[in-house]
Amino acid sequence: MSVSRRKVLVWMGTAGLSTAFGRSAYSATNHLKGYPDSFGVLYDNMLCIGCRSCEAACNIVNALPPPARPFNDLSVLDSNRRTDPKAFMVINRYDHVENTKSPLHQRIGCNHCLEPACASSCFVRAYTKTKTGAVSYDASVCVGCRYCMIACPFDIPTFEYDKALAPRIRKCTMCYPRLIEGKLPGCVVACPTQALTFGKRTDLIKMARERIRKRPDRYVDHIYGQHEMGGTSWLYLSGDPFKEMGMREDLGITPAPEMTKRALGAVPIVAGIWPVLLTGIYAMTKRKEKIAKEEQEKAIAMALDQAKAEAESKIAEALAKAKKEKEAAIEKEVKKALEKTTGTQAKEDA
Amino acid sequence: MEMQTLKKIKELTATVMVTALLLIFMFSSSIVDGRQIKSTTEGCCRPDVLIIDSAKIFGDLERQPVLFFHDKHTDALEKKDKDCRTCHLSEKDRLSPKFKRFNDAGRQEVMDIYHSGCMGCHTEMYAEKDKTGPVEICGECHRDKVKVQSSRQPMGFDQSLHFRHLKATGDKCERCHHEYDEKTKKLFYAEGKEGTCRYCHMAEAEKNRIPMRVASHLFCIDCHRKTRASGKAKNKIAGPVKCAGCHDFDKQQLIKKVKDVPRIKRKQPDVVLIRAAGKGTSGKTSGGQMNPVPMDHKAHEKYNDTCRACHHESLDSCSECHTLAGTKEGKDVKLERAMHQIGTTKSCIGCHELRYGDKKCAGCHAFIQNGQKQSKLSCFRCHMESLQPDTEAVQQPEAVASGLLGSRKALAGTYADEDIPEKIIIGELIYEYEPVGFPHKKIIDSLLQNIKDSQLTNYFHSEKGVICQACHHNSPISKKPPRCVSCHGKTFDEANLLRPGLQAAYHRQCMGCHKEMSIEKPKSTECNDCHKATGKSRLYD
Amino acid sequence: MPKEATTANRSFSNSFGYAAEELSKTFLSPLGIVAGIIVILGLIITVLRFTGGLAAVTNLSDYNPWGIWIGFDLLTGVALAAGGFVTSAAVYIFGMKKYHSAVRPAVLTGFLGYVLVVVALHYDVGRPWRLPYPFILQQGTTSILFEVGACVALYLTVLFLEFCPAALEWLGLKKVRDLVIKLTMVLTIFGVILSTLHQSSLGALFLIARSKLHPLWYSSYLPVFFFISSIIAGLSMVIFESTLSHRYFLHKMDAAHLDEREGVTLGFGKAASFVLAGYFIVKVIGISEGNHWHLLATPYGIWFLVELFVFVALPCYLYAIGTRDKNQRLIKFTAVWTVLGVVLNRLNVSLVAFNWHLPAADRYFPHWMEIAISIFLVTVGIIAFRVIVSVMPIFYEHPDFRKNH
Amino acid sequence: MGETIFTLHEFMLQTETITYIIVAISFFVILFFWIFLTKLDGE
Repeated sequence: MSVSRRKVLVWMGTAGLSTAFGRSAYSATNHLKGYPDSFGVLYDNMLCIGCRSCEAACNIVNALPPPARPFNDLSVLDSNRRTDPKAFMVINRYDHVENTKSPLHQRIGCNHCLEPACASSCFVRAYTKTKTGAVSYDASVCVGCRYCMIACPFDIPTFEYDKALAPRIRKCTMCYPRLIEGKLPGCVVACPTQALTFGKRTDLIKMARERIRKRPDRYVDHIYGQHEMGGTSWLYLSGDPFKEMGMREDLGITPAPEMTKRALGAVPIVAGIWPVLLTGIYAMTKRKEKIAKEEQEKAIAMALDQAKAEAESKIAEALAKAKKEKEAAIEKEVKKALEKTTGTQAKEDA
Repeated sequence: MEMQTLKKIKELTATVMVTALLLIFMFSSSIVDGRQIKSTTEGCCRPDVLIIDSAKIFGDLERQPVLFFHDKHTDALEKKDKDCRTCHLSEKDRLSPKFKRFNDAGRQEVMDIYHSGCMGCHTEMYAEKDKTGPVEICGECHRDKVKVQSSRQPMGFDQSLHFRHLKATGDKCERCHHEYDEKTKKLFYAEGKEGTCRYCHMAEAEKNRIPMRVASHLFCIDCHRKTRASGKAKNKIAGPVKCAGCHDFDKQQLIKKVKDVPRIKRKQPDVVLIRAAGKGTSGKTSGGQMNPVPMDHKAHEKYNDTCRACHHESLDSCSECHTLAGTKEGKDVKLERAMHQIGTTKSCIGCHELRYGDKKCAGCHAFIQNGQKQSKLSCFRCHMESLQPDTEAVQQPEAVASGLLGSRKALAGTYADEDIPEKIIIGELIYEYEPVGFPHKKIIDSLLQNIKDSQLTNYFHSEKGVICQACHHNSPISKKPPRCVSCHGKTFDEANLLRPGLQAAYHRQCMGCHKEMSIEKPKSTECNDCHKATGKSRLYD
Repeated sequence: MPKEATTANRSFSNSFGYAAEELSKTFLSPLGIVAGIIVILGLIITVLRFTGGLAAVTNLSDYNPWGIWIGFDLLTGVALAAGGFVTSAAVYIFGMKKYHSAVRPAVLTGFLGYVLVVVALHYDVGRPWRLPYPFILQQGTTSILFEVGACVALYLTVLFLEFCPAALEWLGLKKVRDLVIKLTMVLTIFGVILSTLHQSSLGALFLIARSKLHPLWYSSYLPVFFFISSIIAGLSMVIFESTLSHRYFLHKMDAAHLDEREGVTLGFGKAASFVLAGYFIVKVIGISEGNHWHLLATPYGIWFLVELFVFVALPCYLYAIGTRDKNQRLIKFTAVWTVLGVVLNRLNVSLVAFNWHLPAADRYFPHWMEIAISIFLVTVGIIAFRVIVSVMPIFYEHPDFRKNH
Repeated sequence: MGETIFTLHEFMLQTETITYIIVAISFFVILFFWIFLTKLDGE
């Protein structure tokens, strides 16, 4: 079985530190720039006509179930949609746009982050940022914990909630299997206006910049995905502010792994120093107890000694006292007797 | 035993309550929705909204400023046979624009004037059982929430209105136009120096100058009022005196427009030869300069409603301030910039390029990069080669200009009909769809039709083949331009990312042009409108 | 009831017989019948869950991948099970021997809590049989969830070992029991380390979702908040649990347990009050760090202030008053209130303030069957506790092993 | 070996894996060291 073989390999891999220590980072600085020459796709909504050809292509190349309404039914666009297990990407229409005369469209789908939140959050490494730029997903190891869905800032991964036995996460693969075969992603091939342009990410950024430069009146001066969440392989140009197109502009430019890096960094420190600290405290309480016990014992011994000495002196004293008392008593009795006799004498005299 | 059961029931109730409490916590998530609901009720709009915040000049306001509806008050007073002087004091026959005072003496004084003035009148009206404004509660005037929005539209003179006033006053420019004498501190009329009001009266008061707002209200309304009062209004039309008359959008549309307004007579030239001159230059045209540009001043007067469209600071000639090197008066905007700057209506090219937004033009021009990155030959469309020697241009510029303008061939056109293919069959990509019959000639004809009525479009499209350039782009003008397929190929060409593939090139060109020109049919998402489906399903290889 | 008489000379077999009799009495009471109904319902829903998928029994969606099975069962479950590590740390590491009798019930509660957390996870994840994958197949070490998983798995083992002596005493396996007892210190220290790590990491789970969690709840201090509040939850749960146990298992308790009980309540109440004060301060620092003061005036801000003042500041004060006046009732009430506060905090982070930017229609509200499963699991836990305390030496020291700690 | 790291995620996968291993090893090391220390103490 491949799993068991793999298991062994992984154990060897993780335990065999030679590989782990042997690798060097791409950049000498603290800033890793991602795979050089990785691919991406630029979506330009000023060129998109909203024909849903890309959705149809996506459906076919990924062998997804046929949709409830056919892809040439554009009334589907009347309401805004999101990705679901049966649609890895959707096109939405926005009618109330400021800068352009006609409605604008927006593609919603996996942006294939340079530093994917899903990959960073996955505890079985089901996700991989491949050097093609595509973020691939391996259903054969997925546990179905859905933490990737929590982590994804774009709300892209979807889950087959209706499957009891082998539910999978579903999301755009940027047609990774096709890319390896040397084919373009299905949606890119299908687009009649090339509103989707496939290319090296660096080239696409230059191209997008050029489009903005040529027509500053048409485009918003923002390439969505250039910096969002540390950058994404998919890039977007728009004629209207992205936040009007259902794209969040408040995500920031910090890559997802960076957000957990500090918390993860605290783990070895806690694990490293806690035993020392706690054992130290334990040892100190123990020592305190010991000292307290010793002192107590000492105190008891001392108390006993003292008590003994005291008792002895007391006895002596008591004896002396008793003797004295005895003498005094005798004297008293004598006196009494004498008085008595003198008293009776006086009475008789009277 | 019974007691114990009772106790247990109690405990059970407690457990249920705790669970319920938890549920309420969770349910609150749907109640506590952080998104703010935008208010859809915007309140009614009025053109006569004034904000009374006169005390602002004395420091922060103690209460909210008061929204005052001017026309409402004018109407109310009218019903009582009262006029403007009820509220506005008059001095030398002119009314003060301020409420019951000439000057803002001090915070307390201003406040008292408003409180006693407004409330006094309201109370009086109230006593007479008339409908009136607030009389007692501060918050009724000083409202926290503004329910009414101002719909006030700006007002200005266009050529038609100017002409009507000119006619009404019997060509007496001095009735309105004036200059200010600093020594005598009086206004006087200077013939031949008339300019628009806004050259001197700015948005805010300046030294010796009242702001435009005050000037116009003081002056226009004063005249309108007197015209009405003098009884002449019966046979003549007097201008509006209420806010809505000038500032309401609908009322503005009702202002009579004179067609074919005669030219304003201010001794302006018919034609101009634009060249470097003015202060700082000797006046001579030296070598190394561009050819001067002839300009049909008279024609341009008709294209614009006001002289200010080009003459933004004064009616002097452009090169007076905008010299080759730039001057302080011209804010260091050089002549070259003043004529070529894009994104402004004040420069030649800036204004001309605005025309690209026109539906008739946008189909082609949306694809052509704007600005000066056009072919260098196009420079000479304006900077015409002069037939006369340079000295002539200095001595008789107008003659040179009219000579040049006269030499222009001003009719748009293109190649002979037989050189233009009637129909083109686009069949390079057939698989899923049948070939497209592209009505090539029909399209060119309608483009030519679109540009034939304007001198500007005629002149700039007069060279043969220019009209072809939007589609047959990136190649020299020629009777036989390259075909689309000679440049556009497969979908993904890594070396030429900016160049779309053939399929995208067709779709972008056709759909883009249709979209810009607002051509509804064929619809870009109705594939069958242009090409019929073959029935084969799409391949994605 | 004379404890010595009932607990002494109790062998494995006759104690079991005695317990069986006693248990059957409990389960036939009205409360027992309710528990029975819950268990049957839970089993039915369990079948539905594992045949129809998550969609059949939950309201989870692509926007809301985690519901109350994570927000309540996992986050709250782990926090409330913190009593085990708090108590054992206090007794064994800090040497507060006077609380020794509280250790076993707390460890048992903790152990059962963690078992239930793991059971709940089997309901929640898509393919529960793959839960060991992250450890044996591919280690996603960059994931906070990996750390949580690893720590929970290890800590469950630790708790099991810590709980072992009670079971071994019951079974009479003296030698093994003595061996495990020797490990107490190591286990306690290991337990504290693991608890520190995963209690805080449950908060750190949300660090990656900065754009989804309301700024008032999101903070880079989230792990710290979770850790501190877990201590509070642990202390309060020990008090709460001892209150309940005292009511129901009084006859099980030996003299030592009863003697120490009031002291435990007072001492733990005082500690909880102090930790709550610290927690309040760090929460305020959290707002300051993000400069989110202005958000306090929004509806979410008010909800945040309710959590902060009603469920943190108020119990802090009440605990303080309670310990000063030696008011057992007040402390016990406050313990329940504090536990509710921690539950509220966990639900706020995972459900209420999570996805706050989404329109109400896209928000999550649990399906009744999700709630039923959560109640079912809690019930199972209580039943297990009931059974274990009636057969094993939890509230008393086994006569054969006295003075052996 | 010889492979280079390009992404932060991959970088962290490496470092975190190593860290976890070090932590596990160090726990045993410190445990035995403590036993060694206290045993000495006892004698």
